[in-house]
Amino acid sequence: MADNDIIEAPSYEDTISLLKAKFGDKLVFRTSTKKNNRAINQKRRIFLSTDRETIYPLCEYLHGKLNYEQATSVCGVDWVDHLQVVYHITNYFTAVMVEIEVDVPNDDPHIASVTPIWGGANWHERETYELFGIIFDGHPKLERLLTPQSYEFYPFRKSYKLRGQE
Amino acid sequence: MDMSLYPHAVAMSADEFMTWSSAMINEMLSAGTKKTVDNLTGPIWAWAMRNSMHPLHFGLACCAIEMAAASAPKYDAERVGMIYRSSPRQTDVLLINGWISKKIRPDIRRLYEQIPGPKWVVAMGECAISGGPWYDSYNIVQGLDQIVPVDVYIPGCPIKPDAMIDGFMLLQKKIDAYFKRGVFMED
Amino acid sequence: MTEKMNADKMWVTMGPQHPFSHGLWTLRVKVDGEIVVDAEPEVGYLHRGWEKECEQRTYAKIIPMADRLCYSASMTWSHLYCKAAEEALDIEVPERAQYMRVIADEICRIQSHLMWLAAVGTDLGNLTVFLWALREREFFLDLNVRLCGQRLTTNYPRIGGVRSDMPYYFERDCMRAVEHFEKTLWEIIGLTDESSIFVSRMKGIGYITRKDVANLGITGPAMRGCGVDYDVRRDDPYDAYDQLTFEVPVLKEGDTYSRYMVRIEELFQSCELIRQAMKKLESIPKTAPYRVKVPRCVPAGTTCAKIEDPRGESIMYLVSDGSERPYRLKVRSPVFVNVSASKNMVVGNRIADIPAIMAMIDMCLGETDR
Amino acid sequence: MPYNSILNWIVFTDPMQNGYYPYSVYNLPYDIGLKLWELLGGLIAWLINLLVPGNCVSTWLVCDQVANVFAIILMVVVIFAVGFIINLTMIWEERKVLGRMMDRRATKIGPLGYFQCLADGLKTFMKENIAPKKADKKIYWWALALVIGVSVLVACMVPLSGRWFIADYGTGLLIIFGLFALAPFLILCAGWAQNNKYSLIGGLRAAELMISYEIPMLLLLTGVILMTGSFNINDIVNAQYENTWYIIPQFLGFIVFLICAIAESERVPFDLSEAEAELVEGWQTEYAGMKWGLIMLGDYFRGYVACALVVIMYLGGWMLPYFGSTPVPELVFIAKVFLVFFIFVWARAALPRVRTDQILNIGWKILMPLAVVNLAIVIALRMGGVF
Repeated sequence: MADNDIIEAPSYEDTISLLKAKFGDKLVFRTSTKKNNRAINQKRRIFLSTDRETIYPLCEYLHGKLNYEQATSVCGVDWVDHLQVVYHITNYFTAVMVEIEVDVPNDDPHIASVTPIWGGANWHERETYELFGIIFDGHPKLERLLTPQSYEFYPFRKSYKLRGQE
Repeated sequence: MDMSLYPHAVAMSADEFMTWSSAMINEMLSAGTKKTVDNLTGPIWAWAMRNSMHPLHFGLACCAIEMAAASAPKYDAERVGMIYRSSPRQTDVLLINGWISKKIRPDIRRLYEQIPGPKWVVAMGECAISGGPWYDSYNIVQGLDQIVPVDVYIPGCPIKPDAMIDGFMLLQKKIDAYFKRGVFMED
Repeated sequence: MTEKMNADKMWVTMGPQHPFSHGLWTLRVKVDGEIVVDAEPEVGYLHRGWEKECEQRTYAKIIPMADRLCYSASMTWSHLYCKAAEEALDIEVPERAQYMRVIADEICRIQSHLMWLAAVGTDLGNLTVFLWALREREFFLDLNVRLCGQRLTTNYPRIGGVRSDMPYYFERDCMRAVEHFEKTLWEIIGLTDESSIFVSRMKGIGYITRKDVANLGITGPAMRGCGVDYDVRRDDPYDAYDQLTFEVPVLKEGDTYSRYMVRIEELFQSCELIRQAMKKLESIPKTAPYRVKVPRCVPAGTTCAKIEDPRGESIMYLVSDGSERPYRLKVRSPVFVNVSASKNMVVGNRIADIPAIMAMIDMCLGETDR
Repeated sequence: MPYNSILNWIVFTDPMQNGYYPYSVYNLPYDIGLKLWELLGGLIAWLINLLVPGNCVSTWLVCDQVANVFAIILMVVVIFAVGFIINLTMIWEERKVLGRMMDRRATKIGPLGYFQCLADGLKTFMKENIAPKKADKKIYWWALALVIGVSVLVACMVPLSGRWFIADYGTGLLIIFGLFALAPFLILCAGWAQNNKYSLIGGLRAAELMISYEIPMLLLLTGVILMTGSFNINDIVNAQYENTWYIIPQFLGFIVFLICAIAESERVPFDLSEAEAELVEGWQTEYAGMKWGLIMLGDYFRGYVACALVVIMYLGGWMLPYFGSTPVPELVFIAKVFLVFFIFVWARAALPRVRTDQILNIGWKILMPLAVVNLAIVIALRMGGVF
C-alpha cells in the first residue's frame, strides 16, 4: 500500500496503530473505565490528547489518510487554569469517533484552525472563539456569530458570572 | 375640517396651527360632536377591526409551532378572522411568540414601528412575558414589555393553540373598548 | 470601477422576519437578476447561553431545559441529555424503558417530519399540504399528550429511564394512529410527489456532492440524500435500536428532491419502528421496571452521547466535576452545521429556489443558537 | 306648473323613448339608473316646486337631457355596485371552498361567513396611511391608483348579458384584452417606486410573466374571432348559441386559455409577483392600510374578468343551450363565472407555485404551440364549412 493512499474504512485497531506509528509519543491515548457504554465496548470511540503543535498535522493525517470525513464538533472547555479545545471527528464507514483534547494556555489562547481541512468546522470554531476567546489561526472569518457584534466579553468563561451566580 | 370656515388659519405658522387646531378639536369635543360621531360609527369600526385581526407572520420559538397549529384544521384560527400576513405594513397585531435576544431586540422594535396604527401587541408564552426559563441569561430581554407596550399576555410554556385563540378573543374585547372610547379626529 | 460593473447585482437580506425562514435567521443573498451569486447565512437571534445556564442547574433540572432546545423535536433532545448523563454515571437503562424511549422518539420524529412537510408546503406555495400535514400531526401530538401530558415540550425521559409507564390503552391508540397515518400520508404525497409542478420545482436544484456533504459536516436526511450511508441509529446504536430491523433510506442524486424523498421514506420507517417496538414490548412483563434510581452527583470525567435527531446527528459532550451540576455541557446541533453550508447549496440557483432548498434543512433555530 | 301632486313629477318612462338614449338596444342598468333618477329627481323637483311654484328648475330637472346625464351616472354606480357584490361573493367563495378543501371551516363571521371580507375591507379604512420615506411618491401613488382603476374599469366593461353592458362596441373583446394587459406594466412601476428590493423583484416578475402568456392568449382570441367573424361580445355569445359552445370544437383552446387566465389574474400557481415564500408580499410589500385593501379588491376584479372572459369565449356567455336567453340572463352569467372561479380555487388548493423560468418554458414551449394548433383546428373547421 502506497503512503498517500486513502484507507477508506480503517478499523479501530488500525487507526490506533497507524496514529501511533505516525506521531509516536506526541499523542496520549486514554482508555475509558465505563462498563455499560455500548459504543466503547464495541470499540467505536478513541480518546486521545495532544499538544497544539500536533493538532493540525494530526487532523490532516486523519482526513487525508484515514478518511475521517467529518469534523462533528469542536468545542471549548474552561478549566480556569487553562483552556481546552475538544475535537470530535467521525468516519462514516466505521462509525468510529475520535475525541482529541488539546490544552491551550490562558495567556496565549492561540491554536491552528482546522477549517481548511473540514469546512464543517467553520462555525464551530467561530462559536468557540466568541464564547471562550480562543483564537483559531488561519480561520477565514473569525467574527462573532451568535452574540451581538458589540459584546466584548467571553460569556462561557468561568470568570464571567451570570445573574444569581456567586 | 373645512378650512374655508376659518380663513385666518391659512396665515398661521405650523406651530400656531397646531395649537389652534388642537384648541378647535377640544372645542368640538366639548360641543359633543365627537361623541355623537363616535357613538354612531364606533360599533362599526369595532366590529370590523375585531373580526379582522391580521397578526404578523413572525415565528420566534416554541410558540411559533403552536401558532402554526392554531391555523391547522383542528383549531382553525381563521374562524375569528385571523390571517397571517408577512409584511408588517398589512398587519394589525404584533404576535411575539418566543424569547427576545439582544440581537433581535432592535428588529422587534422596528417591526412594531412599521405596523400602521391602530396596532396591538400580544405576548405569547412565558418567554415573551417575563423571560421564562431563561431568567438568568446574559443575552435575553426579560419580557417583551421592556421594548414595546403589550396589550394581551397569554401564559403557558408553550401555550396551546386553544389558549392562543382565547387570548385573541380577549384582545377582541380590548379592541371593542378602544373604539368605544372613540377614534374620531384622533389623528 | 468594479463597483460600477457590479451595479446590476444587489444584496437582498432575507430575514430575520421573513416567511421562508421558519424561525429567526437571516440569509443575505447577492442576486444577479434572479440568480443567486453569493450567500451569507447569519444566526444568533435566539442565542440565550443555554450551555452556560446549564452549568447553574442541577442534573435533573436540565431535562425540561433540553426540551426547549428544539421545540419540534423535544423528545430526542431530552433523551439525548438523559443519555449523556447516564453514560457519565455509567448505568444501564432497563429494557422496558429502552423500548418506550424508542417509541417516544419515533413519535417525535414523525411529528417533526410532518412539521417539516407542512413547511415545505408553504415554501412552495401550496397551503393545502401545510394544513393536511398539520392535521395528521395532531394525532401524534395527542399521543404525546396521552404519554406525557404536553403537546410539544414533553419532559418524558428521565436519567435512568422514563418518567412514567405507558397509560392504559396507549398501545392501541398508538397503533391506530400509525395505521391511519400510513394511509393518509399517501394523500399528502398525492399533492406533492404526484404533482409534476412540485417535482419540477424540487428536481435539479441545491446540488451538493458526496465529498462536500461530508466535509461540510451536513448530517441527517440531508446527508443521506447525497449518498452517505450513515445513520446513528443503525451504525452507532443506542437504546433498543439494535434489536429492531429497519432500512436507512439513502439516495445518490444529492439534489433537493432526493433529500425530500429520504425524509418521506423515513416517515414510513418510523411507523415500522413503532410497530416493531410495540411488539417487542409485549414480551416484556408489565411489572418490569421502567426506571432505575440514580445518584444525585455525577462522578468527574467526560462523556459524549450521540443520537439521531430528526434533523441530523446530535451530540452532547458532558464534562462533570463530581458535583451536582455539570461543569460544561456542549451541544452539537445538526442544524447549526447544516445551515452554515447553505451557501454551497443556494449559489447558482434562483431566488425562488431558496425556500425549497432551505426547507430541506428543516430549520429549528432553538437548537442552532442555543 | 300648476299642479303639485307628487305623482305628476315622478313619472317612469321607457328609456328607449328618451330622445338622448345613447344605445341602440335596451340597456337594463341604464333603465335602473333612469328610474332611480326619475324617482330622486322627481322628488327634488316636486320639493322645489312646492317652495317656488312654477319655477323653471323643476322642469329642467326632469327633462330628457338632464335625466339622461344623471341616468348615465347612476348606471355606472349600479354597474360598479353589482360588480362589487360579485367580487365580495368571489372572495367569500374562495375562502370557503379553500377552507373546505383544506379540511377546515374557514370564515365564520356573519351568515355563512359572508361578512368576513366586509370586515377586512372596513378595517383597512381605519388603518394609518403610511408611505415609505424614500419611495418615489408620485409613481408610488399614481401606479397604485392606476392599477386599481384599470382593474375596476376592465371589470365594469364586462357585459353581464345582452342588456347589461356599459358600451356595445364592435371591438368590445379587444378593448377588454387591451386594458387587461395594462396591469402588469403598472405593477412593474409600483414595484419599482416602493424602494424595496422584494417589491422590485416582484414587479420584474410581473413583466416576465406577462410576456410568457399574453401571446398565446391573443392567439386563442384569434381562434374565437375567426369562428364568429366579429369582435363584438354580443355576436360571440349569439354565435355560440346558434352553433355550439366553443368549448366543444376548441377544447384545447379552452384548457390553454384557462391556464393563461389564471396567469393573467396572478393567482396560484402563477402568482410569481407576490410569491409569499421568497418575496414577503411581492410587489405590494410596502402598501399599507387602505391602499392594500384596494389592491386586493383590484386583484379580485381582475380574477373576475379572467373568469368572465372564459365564460364569454368558450362557455356560451349568458345563454343556455336549448333555453336560449332566460328571463334573468345576468344570473346565468354570474353562475357560470362562479363555476369557472371554482376551478381557479381548485387549482390554488392543489398546485404549488411555479418558478420564473418554468413559467417562461410553459408559456413558450407548451402553451404557444398548443394555441397555434388550436388556431389550425379553427381554420380547418372554418374552411371545411362546419362553422
